[in-house]
Amino acid sequence: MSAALILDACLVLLVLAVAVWTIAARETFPAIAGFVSYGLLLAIVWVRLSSVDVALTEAAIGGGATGVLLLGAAARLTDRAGRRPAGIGLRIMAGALCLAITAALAFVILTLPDPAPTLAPQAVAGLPATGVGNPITAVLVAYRGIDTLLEKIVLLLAVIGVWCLTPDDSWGALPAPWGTARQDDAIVLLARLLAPVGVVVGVYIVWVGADDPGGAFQGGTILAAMWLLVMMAGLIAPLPATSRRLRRVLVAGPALFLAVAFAGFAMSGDFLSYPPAYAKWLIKLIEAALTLSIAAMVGVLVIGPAVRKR
Amino acid sequence: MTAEQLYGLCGAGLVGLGLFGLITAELPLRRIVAFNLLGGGAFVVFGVIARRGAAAGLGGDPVPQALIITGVVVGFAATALAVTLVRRLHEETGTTKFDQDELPPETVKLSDATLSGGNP
Amino acid sequence: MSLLRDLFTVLMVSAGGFCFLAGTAGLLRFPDALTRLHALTKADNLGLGLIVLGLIAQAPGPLGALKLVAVWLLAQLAGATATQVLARAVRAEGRDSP
Amino acid sequence: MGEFLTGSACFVLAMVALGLVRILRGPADADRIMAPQLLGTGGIAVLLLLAAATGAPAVVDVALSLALLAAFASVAFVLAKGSPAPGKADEP
Repeated sequence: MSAALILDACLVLLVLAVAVWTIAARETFPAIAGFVSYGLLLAIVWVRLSSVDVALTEAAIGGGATGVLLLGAAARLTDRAGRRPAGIGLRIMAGALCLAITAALAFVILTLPDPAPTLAPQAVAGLPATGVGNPITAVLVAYRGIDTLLEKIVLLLAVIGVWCLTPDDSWGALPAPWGTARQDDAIVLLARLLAPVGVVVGVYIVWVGADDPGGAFQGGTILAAMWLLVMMAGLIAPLPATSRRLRRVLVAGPALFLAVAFAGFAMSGDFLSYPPAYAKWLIKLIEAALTLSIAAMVGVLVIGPAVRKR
Repeated sequence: MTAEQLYGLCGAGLVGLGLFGLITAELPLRRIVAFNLLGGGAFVVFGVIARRGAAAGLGGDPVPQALIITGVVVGFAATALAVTLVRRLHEETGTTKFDQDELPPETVKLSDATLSGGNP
Repeated sequence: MSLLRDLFTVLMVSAGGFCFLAGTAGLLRFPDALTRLHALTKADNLGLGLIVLGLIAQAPGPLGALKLVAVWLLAQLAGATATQVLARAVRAEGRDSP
Repeated sequence: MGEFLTGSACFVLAMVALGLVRILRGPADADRIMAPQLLGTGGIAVLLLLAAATGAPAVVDVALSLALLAAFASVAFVLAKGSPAPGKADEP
């Protein structure tokens, strides 16, 4: 038995144990501490599955955005689980159903066809036409560009949905996701030291995304985390939903993507097709604009709407 | 057993656990957490399929890997929207439980709440 | 030369692993949150530093080595801040519920 | 060398697992929020060891992201706890 397989077994057991804890914990807060740990462990799982791009996404989302979102919500929602949890009958039925689904999935996993079907050769064969070296970036922005375009629109819709939940009398007010607590000097120091480094790392992750693991979403999420950190330290105020500057940044990326997609009709005769001569630069331009928009969208989604003044 | 099968079984277990939590959890926030756990398991199963497709010098099939990234992004957007909904519900009614019988009498009932948030 | 480099890596990574062992022993044995916080952020960061030192010898180039050091410095900053704010939270929690 | 580094990663992961079990059991919430911190440091060590063991330099970038975000959970926890919950006034 090799060291690698022992490592994999340890990791799988640990992930499953943390998942059981997250589901079984009685109080909400321990469950969320478990869930944040689960996200960080999944980043290692992705590295073991040779999906470094996904590992970067999971680390940025699981370690930063989701944790801040859920911890903030857990502190504010004051209700606790009631005296009587779900009935024993329901639990047994749910348990049986879930066991059946797990067993079916396990059966599928163990009987997957061999050799496995793959699109990797086709993805690599098309790389020269796109000018980028990372096949995942090529899939995201070129081969399946329509998915990525719609995904950004889903993010925008979520932002609109979150803003729609502002109470009428608070429309235009500043969101105050962390109350108006006094500045904590340790957090201020962290923000002052970390934010500039984090911005550089975020831009770096986007830049290398053209040829190595990385990309707009991973880098944008890190930028969003830095924006959140500076706001958490109280160094800058959150922007209100009515801010025109914020709205411009939010739509800049999707709008540019859409414009290039339509320009494809004129330049090379089809929606979302890049003329080969400029493909690399168009993709980089779209990625740069998307990064800024993603940073703004993730930030707004975590901050949430303005709440009613009491 | 190969490492891929190990992770695949792990993903299958996570899907089952997440679904169990989604059905049995009492508080909406816990259901959101369970739903994300389920999503993570589904992504791992899909990631195993990507890993098995390793060819042409790549560590895995890039198409499912890119789809997983899209899935993570959409999952995050849905989570943020759900958390905001639950927070707003709590702001209006002081609770996030849907079971009206369990509410203490002085709590505003959902039906009476001014969910529109309009001025009186 | 390569053998000497590998020996250095083995020594440093083993020492780092020992620090993680010490940190976990502290987590398991120490009686309260403040001392556990101490074990967590001191021993583990030292362990990470030793592992980074050992891996620098295996790094592909000076830039790769620099990135490893950057990771360690960032982890130090995160560890120092988290300890500070968590320790305050522990003290506040203790005051609320004696 | 690769086998030794993978074995070391396995050892560090086992230590993290033991610590995680202790931390998640509490008793205080401040104990539990040390879990992301522990996984931050330990996870970075595991990732760096794996990057060297498998010769995949891009994995170092994942460790870099984890290091950037390692303090986030603790900071968010302290801020969330520090501000009074607006819903509390409604409760009897």
